[in-house]
Amino acid sequence: MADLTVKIHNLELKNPVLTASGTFGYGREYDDFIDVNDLGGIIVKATTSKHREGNPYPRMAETPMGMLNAVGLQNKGIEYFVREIYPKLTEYNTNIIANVSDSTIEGYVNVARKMNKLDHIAAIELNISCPNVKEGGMAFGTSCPSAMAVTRAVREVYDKTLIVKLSPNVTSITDIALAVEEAGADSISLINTLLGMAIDSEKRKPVLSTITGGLSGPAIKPIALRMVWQVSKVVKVPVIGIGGIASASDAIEFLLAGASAVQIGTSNFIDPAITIKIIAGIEEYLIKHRIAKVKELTGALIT
Amino acid sequence: MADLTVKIHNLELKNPVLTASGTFGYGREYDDFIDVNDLGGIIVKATTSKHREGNPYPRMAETPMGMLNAVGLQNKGIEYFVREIYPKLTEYNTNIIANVSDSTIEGYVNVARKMNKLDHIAAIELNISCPNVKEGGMAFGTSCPSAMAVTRAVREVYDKTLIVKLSPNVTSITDIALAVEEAGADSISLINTLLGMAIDSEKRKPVLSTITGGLSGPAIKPIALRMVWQVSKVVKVPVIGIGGIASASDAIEFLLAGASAVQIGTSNFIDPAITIKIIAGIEEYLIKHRIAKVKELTGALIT
Amino acid sequence: MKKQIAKLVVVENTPLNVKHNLLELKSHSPLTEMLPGQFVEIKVNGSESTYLRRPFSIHRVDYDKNTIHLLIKVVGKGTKSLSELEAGDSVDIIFPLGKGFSITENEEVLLVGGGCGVAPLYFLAEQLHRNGNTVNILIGGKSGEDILLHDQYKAYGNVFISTEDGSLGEKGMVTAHSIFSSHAGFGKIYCCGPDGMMRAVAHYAEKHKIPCEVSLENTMACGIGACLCCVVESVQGNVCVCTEGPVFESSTLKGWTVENEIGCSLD
Amino acid sequence: MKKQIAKLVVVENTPLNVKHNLLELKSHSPLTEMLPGQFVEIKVNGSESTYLRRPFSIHRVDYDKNTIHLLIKVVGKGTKSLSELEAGDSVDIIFPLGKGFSITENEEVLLVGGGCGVAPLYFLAEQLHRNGNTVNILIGGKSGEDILLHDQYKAYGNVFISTEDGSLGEKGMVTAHSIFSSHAGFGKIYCCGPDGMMRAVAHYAEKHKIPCEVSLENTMACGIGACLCCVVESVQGNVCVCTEGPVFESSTLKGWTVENEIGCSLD
Ligand SMILES: Cc1cc2nc3c(=O)[nH]c(=O)nc-3n(C[C@H](O)[C@H](O)[C@H](O)COP(=O)(O)OP(=O)(O)OC[C@H]3O[C@@H](n4cnc5c(N)ncnc54)[C@H](O)[C@@H]3O)c2cc1C
Ligand SMILES: Cc1cc2nc3c(=O)[nH]c(=O)nc-3n(C[C@H](O)[C@H](O)[C@H](O)COP(=O)(O)OP(=O)(O)OC[C@H]3O[C@@H](n4cnc5c(N)ncnc54)[C@H](O)[C@@H]3O)c2cc1C
Ligand SMILES: Cc1cc2nc3c(=O)[nH]c(=O)nc-3n(C[C@H](O)[C@H](O)[C@H](O)COP(=O)(O)O)c2cc1C
Ligand SMILES: Cc1cc2nc3c(=O)[nH]c(=O)nc-3n(C[C@H](O)[C@H](O)[C@H](O)COP(=O)(O)O)c2cc1C
Ligand code: FES
Ligand code: FES
Repeated sequence: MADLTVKIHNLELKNPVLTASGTFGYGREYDDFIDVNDLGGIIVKATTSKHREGNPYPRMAETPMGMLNAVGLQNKGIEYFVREIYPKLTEYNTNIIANVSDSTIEGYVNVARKMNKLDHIAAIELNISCPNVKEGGMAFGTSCPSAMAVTRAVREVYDKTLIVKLSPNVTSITDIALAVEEAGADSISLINTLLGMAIDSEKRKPVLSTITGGLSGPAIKPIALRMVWQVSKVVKVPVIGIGGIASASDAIEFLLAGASAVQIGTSNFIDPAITIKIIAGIEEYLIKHRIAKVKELTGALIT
Repeated sequence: MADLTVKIHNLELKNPVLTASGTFGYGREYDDFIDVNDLGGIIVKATTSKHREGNPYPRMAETPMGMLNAVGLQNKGIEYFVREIYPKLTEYNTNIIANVSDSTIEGYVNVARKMNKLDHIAAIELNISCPNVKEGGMAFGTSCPSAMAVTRAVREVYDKTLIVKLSPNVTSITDIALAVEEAGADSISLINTLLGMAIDSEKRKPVLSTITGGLSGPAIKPIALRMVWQVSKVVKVPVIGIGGIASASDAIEFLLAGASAVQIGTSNFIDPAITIKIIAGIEEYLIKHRIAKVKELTGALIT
Repeated sequence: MKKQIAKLVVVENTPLNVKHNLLELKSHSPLTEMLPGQFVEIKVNGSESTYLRRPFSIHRVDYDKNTIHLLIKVVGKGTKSLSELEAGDSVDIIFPLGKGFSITENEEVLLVGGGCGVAPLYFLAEQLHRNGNTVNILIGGKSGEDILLHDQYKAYGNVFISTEDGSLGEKGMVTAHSIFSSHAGFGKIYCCGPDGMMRAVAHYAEKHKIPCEVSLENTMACGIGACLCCVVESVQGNVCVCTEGPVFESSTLKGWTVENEIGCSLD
Repeated sequence: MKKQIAKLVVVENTPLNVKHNLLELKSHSPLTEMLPGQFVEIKVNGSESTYLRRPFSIHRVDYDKNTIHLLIKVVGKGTKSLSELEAGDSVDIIFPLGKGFSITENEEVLLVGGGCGVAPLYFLAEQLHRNGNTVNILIGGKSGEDILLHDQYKAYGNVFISTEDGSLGEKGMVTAHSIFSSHAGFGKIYCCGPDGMMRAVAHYAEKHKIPCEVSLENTMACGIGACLCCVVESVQGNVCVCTEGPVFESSTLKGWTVENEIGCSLD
């Protein structure tokens, strides 16, 4: 048996497979299909300071080997999270990571401060990359000063592992990565969705109520892989790879490119049991290639 | 019969369907499949100041509904172009547009100056967005000052229609678009390829000799469509849409988003007769929707 | 009712007309209990342009044969591909999903289906009949050939038909059918079809103080409540059609209980 | 030879062994003239992960029946999908592509094929035989079951076989076969197979001053010279395998005429 454990700063994962925020609900949506405890961890749907209704319907468009979403951070806010959702999450026996979003630095700080008090929240992932909200969101993740400002502010109130999730909609992903690392990120996850658009040519209208939305799925994998490779070469903190992962082979590509762990997003919609298959596939690969520890794959690309 | 003609600055196109540079050779590669003269125009393979061997093999990787290429501007240089290729191009009875690339401003200017003297070259497309060369290329297209500098320099020596082709690998595509418009572009075409990467997990090696390459094909369509929509809202010059177009419906989506014409790239590899089918499909659409002129579709998105 | 991912085998794929197919899928293990109004999510194989699963209502369940029937209307690439399945092919399917219709007892009920909206009504009529209700089934369509399998409902209730061109049953929109004026005392109305039709029926129900359940069709990415893409505005804010629905009491949907503007009104 | 896009119909798909299939495709219109060594590009339908066309050598052309035969080795999703085609299915294909082998006359020639590299050799042997050559065909593989259809070549020449495990023909690498030491006076060598094997054969040919043609397999996006993805370094710089090849005189390829380092040498 191969050793699948990895470490993201203080976080010990039983295997490198996490689920991406917004694609795995709060875990229980998948209880019928898999044992969620078998995962390295789950990153739950974004939590904001206040209750948010999200964007109007339609929020989804299918694209070639991908999809656009414009959910817009629908959630009941941090108070409700602490009161109603958190107690259920504590029943899981794996790492629970909260995805923290907002429109203002104060908002982020408010959510992070409250998450800091929750024992069973092992880490937070700062979402400075949501393309589906009018204010804040992606705007924080597309300039170095604002990415640093929000990371610093949250760092001051958050003691545990702080992951910062980057937006791919930038000229230089390495600049942003270095900025948030300097500002105190313990780990960097990437990528969030790429800003895209879909049009219904017969109706002559945008498909999404918000006109543009976030592109995810296998279509974006080559871009995500490139960014993970670029970022992991320049930062010292562990990198978590996200974007279009649909198989063990995809996951291994991200590890080779420099990621210490991966997140599975849209693929959960196609196959709700995909995460477990990917974990099994990684183990098979390690055995086949006689590699003792999955850690050895990180950055092991031969160039 | 619907009116398919469009105008890009001084350029009269019999229909809005052009072929994307680097995917259509010099036209003759497609002579067996279609009558190239039926196209609105063809944009030929990039020409640089000097002969270039391009990048080593392998230069291609298939990705989900797309491909990565790392050709790296292989061409025999402007002198050879003028002497050997241009005479053959003059035999076509449609618009021939040259794609001008290089690593230095002097190089671009040299090519543009020589193209300016060729009667049958109706326009040039300035490629400041090639991700596959070490120097220059995309670097020019990812910052406003450098995009302006190269556009201005070429504008001084080039009298006919000057199209500038943008890179999607930027934080704000509208900033770059406005910069090149101010610097004298008569039209803006977008998008070139997105920087991506592919890894062979079994060999633990990058698939491409250059590690990263340019992503094209249907996978990138949502991103291209979004950028065309954003840019056409802010610039006054006509916009040419490129990126993953594989059907008449795709082409119409780009027109609705604000493009005056479109370029078909990677789809030519899947179906060498796709361009003609797209032209026929656009005409059918116009008739079905009782639209007299294709021009009326440009920017006609109902939002 | 635990959701499951399963490979079912096509027993039969019967073309009903040029646009509709009836697909019978067999499970090797005994089928779990399902409710009328619940749906399945199918992975369409073999098409590069159908990335996401496609949702379909459960048309009929045959617990003896261990089969599920789906009624499929060809509208795009995914449904085209499904309509070409052959006996013996296997289908990757997630089921049962969503909340079904609530089955009342010993009442006179009206079921209204328009177009492909009839899909869940067979299963529903069967269950209502079994629970002692007097079942009236009104089916509408553009033309006679759009009225699918109407004979099969006769075992469970009275069938009424309306077509816009009058080629079968009463002529006119389904919402103009005489049953709405001739009958009055329905204990419950169930409705499934185009948005405008459902709103008109819901409005009729509201006016006559009859409880009314409608089955919605939103675009879905996951079908299991994970993506929040399929929301509808309820009186309590945005809720997911795939988990809180697809069946809703029409009175809980925002904007459904006021006079609708679609011009499809019943009075 | 004008290139064309056509829909051909599968006449027969014969599994040769667990990894190889022989596909016979029929054209409705008379087939254009083709040369041994030329190839086709097939659009693989029905798989979301096969976006680009797949190139295959022309194994055999039957001008009487208007069919093309392809020999397909299953290595990934595209070839898997092709191996599952059934009689009656139609295939979207572009052909004929590239430059074929040059057909010498009235000489003694050697054809060397390794693995699936035998694909173009049948067509080649047939044409060489027709042009009055004495044809020797050497086929190599890992084991007896990898040696495909060797009987069919007997009509056109002498067949020699080598397998690494000795289960058929001589034991050893194909490049170690005794024909290389026993025969000397080949007028020409044609070779198609793994890179290492072709280089070794090319080196042998160079030493013995025998003209040698090899058929290369690069990854291709377009197959018609438009994308410049399929280059190989020739003595004149990068050239496209899909238009300047896939068949090259080994002496025109850069790095092919020096002792190769792959350890597959013949002497
Ligand atoms: C709960 C539910 C039950 C349904 N039951 C049935 C049924 O029993 N029989 C039947 O024929 N159809 C039913 N539909 C509609 C069916 O899901 C769509 O017609 C189908 O997804 C279209 O796929 P396509 O690839 O053919 O079309 P495309 O137009 O190619 O689909 C493109 C995208 O739009 C989505 N989409 C398109 N139309 C619809 C629609 N009307 N509803 C939801 N998503 C859509 C697709 O899922 C896909 O993501 C149901 C939908 C829902 C939500
Ligand atoms: C001129 C030429 C002639 C060929 N003739 C034959 C033949 O007669 N019989 C046969 O079985 N195979 C032949 N091949 C190889 C065949 O094209 C590949 O095996 C096939 O494309 C693999 O596709 P896949 O989807 O099964 O594999 P995947 O691994 O899924 O393919 C992924 C990508 O890599 C490319 N690729 C993978 N392997 C090769 C390869 N060896 N050569 C070129 N591209 C590759 C594919 O085209 C695709 O873009 C030939 C290749 C060339 C270039
Ligand atoms: C429907 C949907 C909702 C999402 N919501 C969030 C979110 O709330 N917070 C966040 O950081 N990312 C969110 N994402 C982005 C994903 O976590 C992930 O970064 C992205 O989808 C790319 O990965 P994938 O291609 O594997 O899906 C969402 C993605 C989808 C498809
Ligand atoms: C093989 C290949 C070569 C290309 N070469 C060039 C080039 O020389 N100059 C250029 O401006 N763009 C080049 N491009 C980019 C295309 O012109 C086009 O912008 C891009 O492929 C997106 O369009 P598509 O998705 O329709 O292919 C090339 C693209 C491909 C796939
Ligand atoms: S479709 Fe994903 S939540 Fe309903
Ligand atoms: S495959 Fe495109 S040039 Fe050869």
